[in-house]
Amino acid sequence: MAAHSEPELATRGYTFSELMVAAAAREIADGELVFVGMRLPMLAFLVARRTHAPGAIGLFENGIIRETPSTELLYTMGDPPNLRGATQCGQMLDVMGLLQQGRVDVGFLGAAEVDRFGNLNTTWGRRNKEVQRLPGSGGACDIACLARRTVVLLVHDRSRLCDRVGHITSPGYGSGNSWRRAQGLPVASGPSAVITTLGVLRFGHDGEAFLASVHPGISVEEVLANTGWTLRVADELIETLPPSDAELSVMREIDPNHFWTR
Amino acid sequence: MAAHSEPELATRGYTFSELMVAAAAREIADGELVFVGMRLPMLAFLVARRTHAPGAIGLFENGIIRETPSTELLYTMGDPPNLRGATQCGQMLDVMGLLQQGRVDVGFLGAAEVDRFGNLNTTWGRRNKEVQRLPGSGGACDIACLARRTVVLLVHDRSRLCDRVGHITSPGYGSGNSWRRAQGLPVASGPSAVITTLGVLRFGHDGEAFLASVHPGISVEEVLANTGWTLRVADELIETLPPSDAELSVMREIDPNHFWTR
Amino acid sequence: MTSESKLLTMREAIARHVPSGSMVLLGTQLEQMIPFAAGHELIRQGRRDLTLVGPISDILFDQMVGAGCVARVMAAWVGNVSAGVGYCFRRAVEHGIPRRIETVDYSNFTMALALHAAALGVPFMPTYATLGSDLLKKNGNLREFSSPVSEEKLVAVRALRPDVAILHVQRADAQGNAHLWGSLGVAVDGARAARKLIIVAEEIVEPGVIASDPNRTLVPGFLVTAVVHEPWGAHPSPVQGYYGRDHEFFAQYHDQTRRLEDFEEWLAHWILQAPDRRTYVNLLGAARTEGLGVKQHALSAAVDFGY
Amino acid sequence: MTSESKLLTMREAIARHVPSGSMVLLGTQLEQMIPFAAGHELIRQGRRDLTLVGPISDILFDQMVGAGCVARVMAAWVGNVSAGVGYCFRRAVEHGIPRRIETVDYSNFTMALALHAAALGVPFMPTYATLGSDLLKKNGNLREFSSPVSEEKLVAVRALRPDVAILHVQRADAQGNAHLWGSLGVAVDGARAARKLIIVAEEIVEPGVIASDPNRTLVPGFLVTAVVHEPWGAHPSPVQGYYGRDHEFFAQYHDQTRRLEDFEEWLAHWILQAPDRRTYVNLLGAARTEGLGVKQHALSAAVDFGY
Repeated sequence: MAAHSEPELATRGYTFSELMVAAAAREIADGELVFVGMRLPMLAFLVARRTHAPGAIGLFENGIIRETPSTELLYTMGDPPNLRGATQCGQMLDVMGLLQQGRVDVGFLGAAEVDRFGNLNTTWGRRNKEVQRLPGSGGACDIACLARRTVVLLVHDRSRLCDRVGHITSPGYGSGNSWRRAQGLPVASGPSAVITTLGVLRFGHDGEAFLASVHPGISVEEVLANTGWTLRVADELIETLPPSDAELSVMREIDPNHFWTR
Repeated sequence: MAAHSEPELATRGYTFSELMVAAAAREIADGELVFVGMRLPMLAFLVARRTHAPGAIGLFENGIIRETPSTELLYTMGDPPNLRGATQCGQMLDVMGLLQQGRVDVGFLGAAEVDRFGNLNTTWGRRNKEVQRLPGSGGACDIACLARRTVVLLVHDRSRLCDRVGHITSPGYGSGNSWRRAQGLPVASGPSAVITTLGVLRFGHDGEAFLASVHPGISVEEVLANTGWTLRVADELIETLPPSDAELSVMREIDPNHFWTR
Repeated sequence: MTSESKLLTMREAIARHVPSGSMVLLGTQLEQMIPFAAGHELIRQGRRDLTLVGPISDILFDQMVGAGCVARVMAAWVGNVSAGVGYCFRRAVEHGIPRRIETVDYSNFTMALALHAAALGVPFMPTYATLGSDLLKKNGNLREFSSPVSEEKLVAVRALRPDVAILHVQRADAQGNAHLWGSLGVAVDGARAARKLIIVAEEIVEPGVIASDPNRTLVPGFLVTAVVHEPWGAHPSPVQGYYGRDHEFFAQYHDQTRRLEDFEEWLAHWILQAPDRRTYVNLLGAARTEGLGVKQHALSAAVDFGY
Repeated sequence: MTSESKLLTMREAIARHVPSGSMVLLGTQLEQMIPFAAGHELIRQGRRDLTLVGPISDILFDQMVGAGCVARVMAAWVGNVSAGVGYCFRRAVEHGIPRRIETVDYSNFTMALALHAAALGVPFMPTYATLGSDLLKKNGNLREFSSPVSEEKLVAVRALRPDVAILHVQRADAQGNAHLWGSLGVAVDGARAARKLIIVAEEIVEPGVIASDPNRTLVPGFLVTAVVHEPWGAHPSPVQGYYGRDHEFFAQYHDQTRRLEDFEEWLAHWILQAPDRRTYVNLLGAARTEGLGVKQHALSAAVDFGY
């Protein structure tokens, strides 16, 4: 997510990564159970807890549940600081059971590709005309199927926001409308936001994405030009609220060298 | 099991309960995994370990696995001495998983009724003409379905060894022949012996019980008269080997007051 | 921080969270740590039409059936583990005294799987257990089906989601993070299967004690509805590291409940006329509780969560 | 008493119990306690046609694929957790270098359920996960079916029974009774799912240490085939209470495996020319291992198994 970094920091006082983290943090309500993930979502979770959602609880696929997050910068969810003082270190099935029971409010996912219906691909990439093998699902498919809401973070780019993904690693709204129900997926589930380097996409009742907000200094045209399908735009399009001082200070306390928020 | 007790002890030097325990102990081979149960089977397990099967391992439905049994007299498998120093105190599903994997060699069961095909009833009793509600399966049905061999212990009495049980709490060979296969039960499973106060019954290839041995001083006629169907008798009927001094000394060390072996 | 205390008295916890008609899970640790104090409070508060769920409960289900609290029992075994049958259970099933009850018979394994399915959030769990048995024929929550991946018959054990689970544990903090050790039985799945969870603890400890060993934490505190501090709350069942099993109490219960009149006397003496657990413990007397206490401690080796 | 020692050197354990063509379960504790020493020995002994099974393995699967040991990978995620993709895995899948491999893609949850089914001894486990995904369409071990107890679609995850599981743990006795703490992942089911089980331990302790806390025992020793004492055997992954994650090592691996020639150099330096783990640890150097060591201990509160 390096594209916009240094100049942005100078002119605006924050990077686009920091803006994305702040936007992601606001997707977490107080007291919610959150499948956290690493990197930007982890920072977003920490920001949410230290600002508007002090009771948010973090879950990790290795079985770890934390009511009070580790204050150290983590490279993986299995880093020793994430285990010490955890609320519970259980088995993977313990946290996946909570997920399948419908108790997990929101899960954060990254993706190589997302499409107009919020389907995600993290298995097969495309660069020029070559197919690239990517790492795969991990827990992403499980979270996309079973969390009450899913929030996706990725760089905004025509090749990554594409009309239809080449491989559905993690299902969004499929081909739209009642597709999720027809597949047998839980009623209360599905993507709720795609936070990119240019704006925030949300989903209509028909399951198709629309542009809900643009980041400060970004034009709608720029967003549309960088999206691989004809993206609908909200009637009441807003500008993404910049990160507050409180939000920025948490991010910079945890990640002073901009390791994650370049 | 009080019917034969005190006079037997005086004339023979052992009670029929002690004979049953010794016979049950010999059903355990060295190194086997044994679903133990309480009372006489527990004693049999301890006797086997201290004589011919020092490597036998005990499993209990509450999740406990012991390579070295507690030396104290237990009233229940959850008594504190059965936990301290256990090989593992897991969940019920951990031991039931071993059972369902086919790893448990032998399970011991009691019963209110057993029939000619080794089916057991521990749910509904009959006394005179009244129906009695008994405690139910506990883990008996699971063990009868899934252990490689099942050994049953009960008092020999026409009302308890009946042609067909009124309720199959724990399946034996059903109605005989390939019945277990037809039900979908594992190939290597089913009752291997019924040890009573009068003798030992085993099962033919057709799943029907036959008298394999009579206890010392008991006549075949006495056994047949106390059995609720026309019991087949083995061509090579033998006399049950009495408990050895070594076997008796283990029983009496653990149960000096004949609490279980009245 | 979700750090407000969930501590309630037993009276408050039962009054608020276990109304008549509830499906209540009890006895998840089999012969250990049976929540007798909670059962007695349910009796004192006059609950009716409960559905009792559990693999076994030693004599607790028998008492609650005898006291008229119960409409239905879903269990693998109901009786008196060291002494034999449960007379109140028999009177209810055989003669409708004090009322008719419905019984839904499980095996231990299928009860464990019913709770496991609920804990995992799926409608059923597959097993070979109970094939060929009359449990399968008579229990509507056990259903034969064909394996979707092999040519085999299997039994689908339907998920059971109790309204409330009551678990007795050794120690918990005020937020409900609890350490349970020794006999686990179906406690882990039971705690996650239920809609509400009441933890009854021998000791309330600082959160740091529980957090020092998060592998031993039964469930994260946010799944816990209420925490009750109730020493001796599991008597006459044992609590590893705290007290032993009162075998004599079970034998006496057996003798004193064979006749209905005697049971009623037993019930009045030990439950109805004892307004709380403290009174019950006083009835036991110091000699009895001392006799049951730990004679030789056996502490676990520490593990290091440091880095 | 089954008390004979199962202690073997890593070389012996791999030679005896993991032939070419085996299905091997590795990485059950996700980012912690990955059995790198065992994987390196498999590479040195020239195993071929292995099927690797695990939810993720950080960079271990990448190394084994790059070394040509692997015919098939059944996993949820293959790459470098802190640095991104795994270049050897990509070269094999995209270009057949050093050989073509088959990939069978799972999600974390469905991999956990495949091992859970095997541990429970049933042919499959049901789940809603992967409905609507291309994982379900392409992985033959995931099959849609209709719930036998409700009007719902479900996925049957077929049981996976590896030939051998290799688990790294903190401490074990010579009979294989082991204590594992911190990150559990799918270790408990994985250990029970496999036909053979090799335990690799940071420390070998007296049986009494393990028996002092039987709730923490991973599996009873009789399920364990061999025990290997291999300090630092999980480096560069962390072992709670013993050493931290060597993030820099992962970053260096990423940089030094982008080009095939560089990977071959890396492989020679760290694995092929280091005949055993002791040599590998010497290559790391004392400064590095000291830096990764525990700076602040955090011991668990004891529990009492006394009575």
